[in-house]
Amino acid sequence: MSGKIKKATTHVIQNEGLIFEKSSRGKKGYKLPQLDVPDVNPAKLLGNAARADLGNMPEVSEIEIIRHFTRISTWNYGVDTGLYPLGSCTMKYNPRINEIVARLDGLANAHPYQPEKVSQGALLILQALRKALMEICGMEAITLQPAAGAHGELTGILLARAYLQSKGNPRKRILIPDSAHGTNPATAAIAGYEVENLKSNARGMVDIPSLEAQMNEDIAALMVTNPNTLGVFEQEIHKVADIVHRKGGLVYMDGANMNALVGKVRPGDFGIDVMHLNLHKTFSTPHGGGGPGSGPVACKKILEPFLPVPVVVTKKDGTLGFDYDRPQSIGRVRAFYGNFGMLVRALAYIMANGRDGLLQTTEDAVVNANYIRKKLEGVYELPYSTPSMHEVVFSDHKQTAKGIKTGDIAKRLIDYGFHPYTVSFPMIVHAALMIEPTESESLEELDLFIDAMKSIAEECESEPETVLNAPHTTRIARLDETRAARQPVLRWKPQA
Amino acid sequence: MSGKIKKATTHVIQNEGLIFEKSSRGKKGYKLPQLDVPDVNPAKLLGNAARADLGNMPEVSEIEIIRHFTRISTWNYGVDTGLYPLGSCTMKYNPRINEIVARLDGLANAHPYQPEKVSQGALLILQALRKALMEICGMEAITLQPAAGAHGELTGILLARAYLQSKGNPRKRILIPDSAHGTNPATAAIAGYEVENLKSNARGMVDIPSLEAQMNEDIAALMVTNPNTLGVFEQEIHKVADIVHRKGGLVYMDGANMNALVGKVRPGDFGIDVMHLNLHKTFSTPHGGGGPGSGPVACKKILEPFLPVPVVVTKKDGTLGFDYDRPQSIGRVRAFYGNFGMLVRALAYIMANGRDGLLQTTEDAVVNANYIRKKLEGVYELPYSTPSMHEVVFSDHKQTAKGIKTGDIAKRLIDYGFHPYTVSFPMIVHAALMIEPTESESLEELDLFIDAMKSIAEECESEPETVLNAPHTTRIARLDETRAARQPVLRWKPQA
Amino acid sequence: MRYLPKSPADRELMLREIGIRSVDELFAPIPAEYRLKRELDIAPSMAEADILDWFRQRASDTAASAYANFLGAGAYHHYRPVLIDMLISRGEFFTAYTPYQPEISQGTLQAIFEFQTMVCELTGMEVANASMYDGSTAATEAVMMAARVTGRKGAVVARSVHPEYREVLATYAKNQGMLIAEVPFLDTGRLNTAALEKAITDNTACVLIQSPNFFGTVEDVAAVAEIAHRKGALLVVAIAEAVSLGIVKPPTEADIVAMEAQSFGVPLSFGGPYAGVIATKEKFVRQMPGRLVGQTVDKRGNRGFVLTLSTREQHIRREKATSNICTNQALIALMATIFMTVYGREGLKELATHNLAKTAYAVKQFGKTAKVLFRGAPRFNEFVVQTGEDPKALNDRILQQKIIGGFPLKKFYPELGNASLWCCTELTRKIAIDAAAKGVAR
Amino acid sequence: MRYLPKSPADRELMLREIGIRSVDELFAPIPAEYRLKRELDIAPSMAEADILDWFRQRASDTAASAYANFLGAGAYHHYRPVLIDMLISRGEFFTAYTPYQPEISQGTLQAIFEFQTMVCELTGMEVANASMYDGSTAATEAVMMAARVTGRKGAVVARSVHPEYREVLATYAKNQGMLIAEVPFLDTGRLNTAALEKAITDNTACVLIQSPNFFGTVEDVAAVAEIAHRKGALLVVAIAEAVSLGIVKPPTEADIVAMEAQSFGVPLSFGGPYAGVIATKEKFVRQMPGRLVGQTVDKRGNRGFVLTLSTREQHIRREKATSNICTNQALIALMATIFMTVYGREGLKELATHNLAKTAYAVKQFGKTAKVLFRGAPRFNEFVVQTGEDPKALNDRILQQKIIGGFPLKKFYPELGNASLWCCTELTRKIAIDAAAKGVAR
Ligand SMILES: Cc1ncc(COP(=O)(O)O)c(C=O)c1O
Ligand SMILES: Cc1ncc(COP(=O)(O)O)c(C=O)c1O
Repeated sequence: MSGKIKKATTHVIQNEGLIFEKSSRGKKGYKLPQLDVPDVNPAKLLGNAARADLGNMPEVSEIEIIRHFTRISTWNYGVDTGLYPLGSCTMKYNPRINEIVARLDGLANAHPYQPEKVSQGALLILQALRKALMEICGMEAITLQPAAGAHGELTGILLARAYLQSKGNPRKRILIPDSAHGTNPATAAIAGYEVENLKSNARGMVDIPSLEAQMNEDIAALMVTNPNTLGVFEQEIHKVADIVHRKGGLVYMDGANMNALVGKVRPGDFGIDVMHLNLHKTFSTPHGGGGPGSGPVACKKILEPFLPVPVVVTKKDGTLGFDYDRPQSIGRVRAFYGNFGMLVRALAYIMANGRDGLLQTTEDAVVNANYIRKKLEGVYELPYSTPSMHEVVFSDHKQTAKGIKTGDIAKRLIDYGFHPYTVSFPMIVHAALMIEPTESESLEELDLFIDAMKSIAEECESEPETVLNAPHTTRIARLDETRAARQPVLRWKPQA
Repeated sequence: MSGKIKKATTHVIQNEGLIFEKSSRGKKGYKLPQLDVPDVNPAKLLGNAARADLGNMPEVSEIEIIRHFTRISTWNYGVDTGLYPLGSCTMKYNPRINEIVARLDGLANAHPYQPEKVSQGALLILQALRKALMEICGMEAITLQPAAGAHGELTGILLARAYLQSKGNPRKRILIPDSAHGTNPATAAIAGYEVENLKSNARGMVDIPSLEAQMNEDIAALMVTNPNTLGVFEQEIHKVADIVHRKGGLVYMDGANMNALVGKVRPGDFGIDVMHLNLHKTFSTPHGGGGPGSGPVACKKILEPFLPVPVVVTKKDGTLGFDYDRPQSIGRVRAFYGNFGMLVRALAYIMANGRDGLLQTTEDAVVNANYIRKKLEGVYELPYSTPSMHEVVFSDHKQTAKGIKTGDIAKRLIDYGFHPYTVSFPMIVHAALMIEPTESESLEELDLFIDAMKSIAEECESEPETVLNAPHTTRIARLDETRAARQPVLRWKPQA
Repeated sequence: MRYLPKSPADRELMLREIGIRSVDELFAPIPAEYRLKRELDIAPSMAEADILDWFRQRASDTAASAYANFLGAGAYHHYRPVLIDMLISRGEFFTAYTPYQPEISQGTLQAIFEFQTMVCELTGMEVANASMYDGSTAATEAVMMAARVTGRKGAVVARSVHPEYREVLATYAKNQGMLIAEVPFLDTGRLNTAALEKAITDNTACVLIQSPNFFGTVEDVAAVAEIAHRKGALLVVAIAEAVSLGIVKPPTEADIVAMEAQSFGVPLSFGGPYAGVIATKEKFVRQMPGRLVGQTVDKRGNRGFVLTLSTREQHIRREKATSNICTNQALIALMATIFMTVYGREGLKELATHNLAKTAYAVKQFGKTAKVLFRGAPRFNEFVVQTGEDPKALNDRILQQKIIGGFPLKKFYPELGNASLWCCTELTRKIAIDAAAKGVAR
Repeated sequence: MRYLPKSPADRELMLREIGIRSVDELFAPIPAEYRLKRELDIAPSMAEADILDWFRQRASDTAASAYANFLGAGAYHHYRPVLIDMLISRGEFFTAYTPYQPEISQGTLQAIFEFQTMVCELTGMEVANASMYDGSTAATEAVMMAARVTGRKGAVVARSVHPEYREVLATYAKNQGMLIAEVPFLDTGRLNTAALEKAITDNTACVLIQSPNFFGTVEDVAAVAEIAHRKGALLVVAIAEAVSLGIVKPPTEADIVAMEAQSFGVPLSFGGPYAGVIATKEKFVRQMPGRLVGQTVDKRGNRGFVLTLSTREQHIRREKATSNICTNQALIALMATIFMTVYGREGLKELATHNLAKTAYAVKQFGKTAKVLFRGAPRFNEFVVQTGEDPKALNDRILQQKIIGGFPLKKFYPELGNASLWCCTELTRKIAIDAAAKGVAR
C-alpha cells in the first residue's frame, strides 16, 4: 500500500484459460431427468436434418464452471467495486431488491403470449411504470418496447417520421449537434434520414443563429441531448424548440442525461416532443457488462397514434390488456413487449426512491459532479466554463506538453483503484476527460478520486513514463489493439 | 505471469476500511414500512429499561454496504477460487443447488415450533436424511441435532456415558490416540472424563499391544478416527473394537474422514458403536469461513434409547412428528432440532450424487490424494509409508536443513495461487504438511499444485529467502501474531 | 434515502467546498419558468419489505410455474441450471459497463469471446458478434447487412418466419426503401421453393427463412441456399429455438445466421430481456453490426481480449456505422454462455433429444383427438394443431385445469382455420401432455 | 457425476501414474470382509431439476410466509434485508474455511472483527467472540466459563430462561458434576429476587437469567447483578431476542452475555443454523470459549486481522481447552453483521420500536378477549395469554385461518394453565393481530 495510492493495492489473483481449454471428453456439468415418454431416434425423426455432433463445445463439470466464471469475474471492475465515473453512462448503484423482484416466479417465468387474464400482474407493472415515466418526463404517451437507448432513438425518430408523413411529408434531414453521441446520427441514417451537423457555440450549447439558419422545411427533427454531453443544460432549449416547431419540425431529446433533471424539470415542459430514457442509466438497471438496457420512448399526444404495437390499455371490464389495433402505428420495433425484466427493476427503483428520493438523487448527482469540478479545476483544463450539471468534462491540454493523453491518464487511474472516466468524448472537446460520478458516490470515494487525479497530474510532470506505461498493477498490461483489428481472432479454435 | 508461477498473478484490488470508519450521522441503509398500529413511546413502555442510544453502531447507505462486503470478500480465498487442500477439512465443491433449496420459502421461513401438521415437508427431509446417513454408516439410529463435529463428539460420548451408566458405571477415562484431533480430548473432558493417551505404532496406526495393555474396566470408550489423521485406514480396526468391547467399553469413531469410505465400507460393519459425521466435510455443506457445520451422530441400537430429544418418528396416523417422551435420553444438546439448513443441503448432495455418485466420489477422492502422494514422494519426506486413503501427510524434514518450515512452504504456496495445506497437524508427525485434495479437483488443478510444490522445494534450495519471506503477492504480508496475542485488540474503538 | 451515501453534514460540507449556499444554485441554468414547481406525482419512498410485497402480489397475479405451459412461438420454457443466476449475480459481472477498458474488464471480454466461439460451433458460422437486442432485431439487422454486402435493396422472406420478426423487419425496411416479398409454405410446413424461385429478383439482397420455422418445421436449408445463391442473393437463417441446434443440422449453407438465444438459460420474463446474435462468414465481418471481441496480446506477450473492429460502430462511424446499436444484451449472452457450458457437447444433444421425444409423444397423443398439421417434414419441438373449436375458447377452457394451451394462429395465419401452435420442451410432463390432448378433444 | 471434474481418460491416466491397475488397489487396506459388497440403498443420481422439484414439494408441505405467525419463543420472524443473501452468496465468503491463513482470509477476519465490535456495542460488553453454535449452547458455555472464572461448581438459573436452554445446560452440567438450582418468577414475569437471594450459595459460580426473558418480560438486570455480585457469583445474561437490544438497555451489569443472534437477519429455517455469541469483560477473556479475531500489523505496518488467543482452544490445549468448539457459525455471524450494518445505529432502534408498538397493540387487543399475564413489568415483543380453551385446540382452530398461534406453555409451565406465548414483530400485520385476538376469544 504505497502512500500515494490509497485506494488500492495488488493481491494474488487466479489465472484461468478459456473454457475450451478445460474440456475433456466425458466430463459432464449436467444431468437430465429421466424421460417420462418413449425415447426417440433423432436420425429417424429428423432424417438428414439430424446433427452428427457438436464439434468443440466444451465438456466440463460443475465445479470447473463455477471456478471458471468466478475467476474471470475477478478480473472485472464493477460499480460494486468502486466509483465508475464514465461520463454519459450514469454508472449508479444497482439496487439488490431489483434483482430479487425481477426473479420472482410469476414475473421471471411468465410467457409473453400467455392469456391476458393470467398476466394481470405483469401488465400492472407495465402500466405503473408507464405512468411514472410519463410523469417524470412531462409527457402524454409512452412505449416501453425499445431495448436500449439507440433503439429508443430509432423508435422516436420513426414516430416523428410517421407523424410528418401523416402530415404529407416525412422530410429529408435530421439536425444533430456536433456534441451528440454516435447513436444519434447512426439512428437518423437507419430511419432513412440524412444527417445535418449543427455546430455548438462557445459555451458548448446549441448555437441559436446556426439553428435558425439551418432549420427549414426539409428538416424533420432536431435531436438534442439535454443536459448535453458536456454536462451543460441547454439554457435556451425553449428557443431551440420554438425555432424547430416554427418550421414544422419536431424536437427529439436524447434522454441519456436525465439523471440531472428528474424531479427538477420535465422535458415535456420545455418543448420536447419525443424522447427516450435509458433505464440502464437513470433508473438503475444494471449494465451487465454491456447490456441489457431498456429505452422507453415518451412523447406528446400528437405522436401517440404512431406508437409501436401493442400498447397496454385498460379494457372495458377494468382489466388490463394489449391493444394491437392501431392503424397508424409505426409497427413493431422488436418481438414481444420490451425488456420486461428491466422494466420491473426500473419500477422498483422508482418505488424505493419515491418522489422525495428521486429529487434528492438528482441533487446529489449534480452536487457530486460540481464537487469534482471544483476540486480539479486548474489541475486539468476545463474547456467550457459553462456550469456543469451531472457531469464535468475536462481536457488533457495541460498534460499534453509531456506527451500524455487523456487515455494515458485513464489507464493510470486504474492503478489508483478506479475505473477510468469516458475518454475522448464528446468530440467537440479535444481529448476529453468526461467524468460523471452519479449520486451513488460517498464523499470519501470522491475525495479519493480527486486525490488520485491530482496525484496523476503531478506524475505527468515528475514521472511521465509512469503514466504513459500505466497500468502497472493489472494482471495484463495494455493490449495491442492494432493487432486485434489487423489480424482478427474472433473465436477460439483447437490447436491444429 | 512469471514462468515459474503458472496459476496466479497479481492484480489491482481495493483497499477498504472498517465499516465504522465509513459511518457518519444520518446516513441510512434501511427503511421500515409505515407502522399500521399506533406508535409508542419506548421510554414510557420500558421505563428505565429503555435504551438511550446505540453508541458506535455504523450508519451507512446500501451501496456502501455492498461495496464494503464485496471488497473485503475479494481478499479471501474459497473453494470457488481453487484447490483448498486443507487436510482433515475436506474442502470440496459446495453445490449451488443446495443453496437454492435451503432458501425455499417453506424451508427457510418455517418456525421450529409450528405445528407438526404444517411441517410435514421439513420433517420428511429430516427423515430422509436420517435414513440415508444410517445406511451410509451402517448404523441403526441417528440424531441430527449436533451443530458441528465437536458437538457430535460430545453427543456421542454422552450416549456412551449414559449407556454405561445404565449398566451401572459411567467409568472414568477415554482412550485417545496421539494422532487425534484436538476436539477429541477436549470433548472427553467436557463429558466428564479423563483423557488417556494411546500411542500410535510405527505404521501410524493404533498400537494393538498398547491398547491391550491400557484397556480396562475404567475405560469408557476409545475415540478413534478412521481413516486416521494420517489418512491411513486402521487396518486392524476390528481387533481394536474387539479389545475394547471385551472389556465392556465402546468404540467411538470420529467420522471427519468419511470421505474416504462412503459406499466402500461402513463403520457399523467394522465394529464402531457410535460416530459423528461432519456434513460440512463429507456432505458438501459450505464451511462459510468457519461455520456453520452439522455433526449428526449415528449409533448402534443399544445406544438408541439415549439419543437427545426430540427424535423424529412416524406417528400412528402415518404423519411424521417429534417424540419427546424418551426417559433415558441424555437430554438436549442444543435448542430445536439441529442446523436444519445444513441438513437440507446434505440431503440435496446425497440425492444429486446418488449411490453411484457417492461411490465415484470416494474413489476420486482417494485417487487424487494418491496421485499427489506419488508425484511428491521424494520431493517431500513421507514420514509414514503406510498406504494413504483420502489424504497424504508429508513432513518438512528435507527442507529444514535450510531453515524452512512447513509454515513457510505453506505461505509460499499462496504466491503460487493456492490455499495452503494443513500445517503441523497431526502432532505425531514433526512439522506436518497434511494434504487433502478431495474429489473436487481436476487433473489440471492437481498438476498445477504438484508443479508448485516441486518448484517451492527447488526454491528451498536455491532461494530460501523467497520462501521464508512469503507470501510476496498478497495485499498484506505475514502478520504479527505475537503482538495480536500480547496486546489484544479485539474490537474497534473510535479514536479518542 | 438508503441508496444515497451522504449524511446531511456531508452535503453541507460539499456545498461549502463548491462555494454555494444552496443546491438550488446548481440548478440555476434551468430557466425558472420551466422548472417543476410541485413534487412529482409519485408515491414517497417505500420500504424494501413493501416493495417486495407489492411485486410478490403482482407475481402471484401472473401465471407461471404452477401452470403447464404449451406456449413456444419464439419464447421457450427450458430448465435453467441454477449456476446461471449464481454466477451472473456476481457484482463484477452484472454491475460492469461495456468492456471499453480491457485491463479491468477481461472477465467480460473472455466470456464474450467464449460466447462468440460457442455460437460459431453451434451454428456452423465462422464469426459471431457479442449480441443483438433479440432474435427479431437480429434477423432484421441481418437482412440490412445482406443489403450492404450485396448492394441490393430487396429481401424475400418466408411466411413461416416468426410473424413478429417479420413485423419488425417491416418497420425497419419501410424507412429504408427496402422491398420485402413474402413466400408461402407448403403442406409440409416447409417453404414453397417454387414460389421462392419466382420471388427472387436481381434486387434481392437475401432470402430470410427461419429453421425450425414458426411452425416447428425444420427447413431444407441446403435447398433454399442453393436457390438463393444461384440468384446472387444471400441466405439469412433465423433461429428462434436455439436448443434445436443440439440435434438439428446447423445451417452451414447460410451466409448469415440470426439467432435468438433465449432458450439457452434465459428466463421467459414476459418477453425480455433476451439476446439476439448474428453469426456469419469471415468475409462479411466488416459489414456486421454489433460489438466483437477479439484476441490479442499485451506487451508482455500475455493473451488478452479487446473490443475490436469498432470502426463498424456508431461511436466511431456515426451515420455510416453498420448499425446504431450500442448497449446490447451482454449479461443475457453471459447467461447463454453458462447454459451452453453446463450442457456442453453431449448435454445439448441429449437436451434437444428430450425435446424431440416429448414433442413426438405429444404429436401422437394430440393426433388421436385433433388434427396435427404439417406432417410431411421433420419438426423440432413445436407442432400445429387444428381443432373444431376456436383456439381461444379451447384455451379458456383448459386454463381451468392450469394448462396454458397453444398459441392461436388465426391472427397471423387465418388460412389455417382453428389452428394453434403447441410446444413441448424437456419440462413438459407426460401427464400434462395427456391432459392437454384430452382437453383439446373437448 | 456432474460434481466430479474427471473424464474417464483422466481417471485412467491417474491410475497409470500412481502405478496401479484398478482403483480397488487403493482400497486394499480395508479388510475385505468388512467392505460393503452391495450398492448403498440410496437412489441413483438425480437431475438438478428433479432435486429442485422434490424440495419444492417439501417446502410447499411446510407452512411459511403464507401464514401469519405468532410464534417467537427463541426464534423470531424478522424481515431479512435482501443484501444479506446477496453478499453471503459470494463464493469468497461461503466457500472459505476458517481463516487460519490470514494473508488470504482478511475478508472473513475483518468481518468477524466487525461482528465482535458490534456485539460489544450492543451488549455493553468489552469483548465478544466470533460465535458459538446457538443461544442455548452459548448460555451453557457461559455458565461453564463462570465456573472456571470463579472456581465454583454450581449455578442458579431463572425458571424464566428458555426451557430448552435450561435443558441443554442440564445435559452439559450433569456430567461435570455441576449443580443447577432454579429460581421462580413473580406475577410480574420477573425473577423472584427474594428466592434468588436464598438460592445462591458459596458454590454458586453464576446466576443465569434471560432478558427479555422467555415470557418477553425485561428483567431488572441491575438488581439481579447486585445480588449475584454481593454473593461472589457472576451474572450471566442470556438474550434470545437480539432485536430487543435496539431499545432495551444493554445488560452492562452482567459479567457474561450469551446471545442468540438469529433475530439479526438469520432465516428461521426450522430451528437452525443460528448463531450464538458470548461477550464478556476484558478480564475474563482468557476463560472465554470460541474463536477470537484480533487486530495486528504486518511487517510493512499495514493493519490486518488474525485469529488470536488460541491457546484457549482445543487445537492447542486439547483436554485443557476452554471448550471443545471448533467449527462455529461464522457465515451466520456474517449474516448478523450485515443485518446490523443495514439497520445501524438508528435503524435498530426504530426496528425495535416497531416491535414494541405491534406488541403493545396486540396486548391491548388480546386483553379484550383473553387474559394477558405478567402485566407488572416492561416487555419487549412477547406476551403470555391465558385462555379458557386449551392452547393446542385453539391453535388448531385458528390454523384454518392461516394463523399460527402462540407457543403452548403447558409442557414447560403447567402452573400457568391454558397459557401460550405470543410474539409480534415488525412483520406482524394489524389485520393479523385483530384476527388472532378475535380467534382467541373463540
Ligand atoms: C448521450 C447518449 N446517447 C445515447 C446513448 C445510447 O444508449 P444505448 O447504449 O442504451 O443504446 C448513450 C449511451 O452510451 C449516450 O451516452
Ligand atoms: C479429525 C477431526 N475431528 C474433529 C473435527 C471437529 O469438527 P468440527 O470442526 O466440525 O467441530 C475436525 C475438524 O476440523 C477434524 O478434522
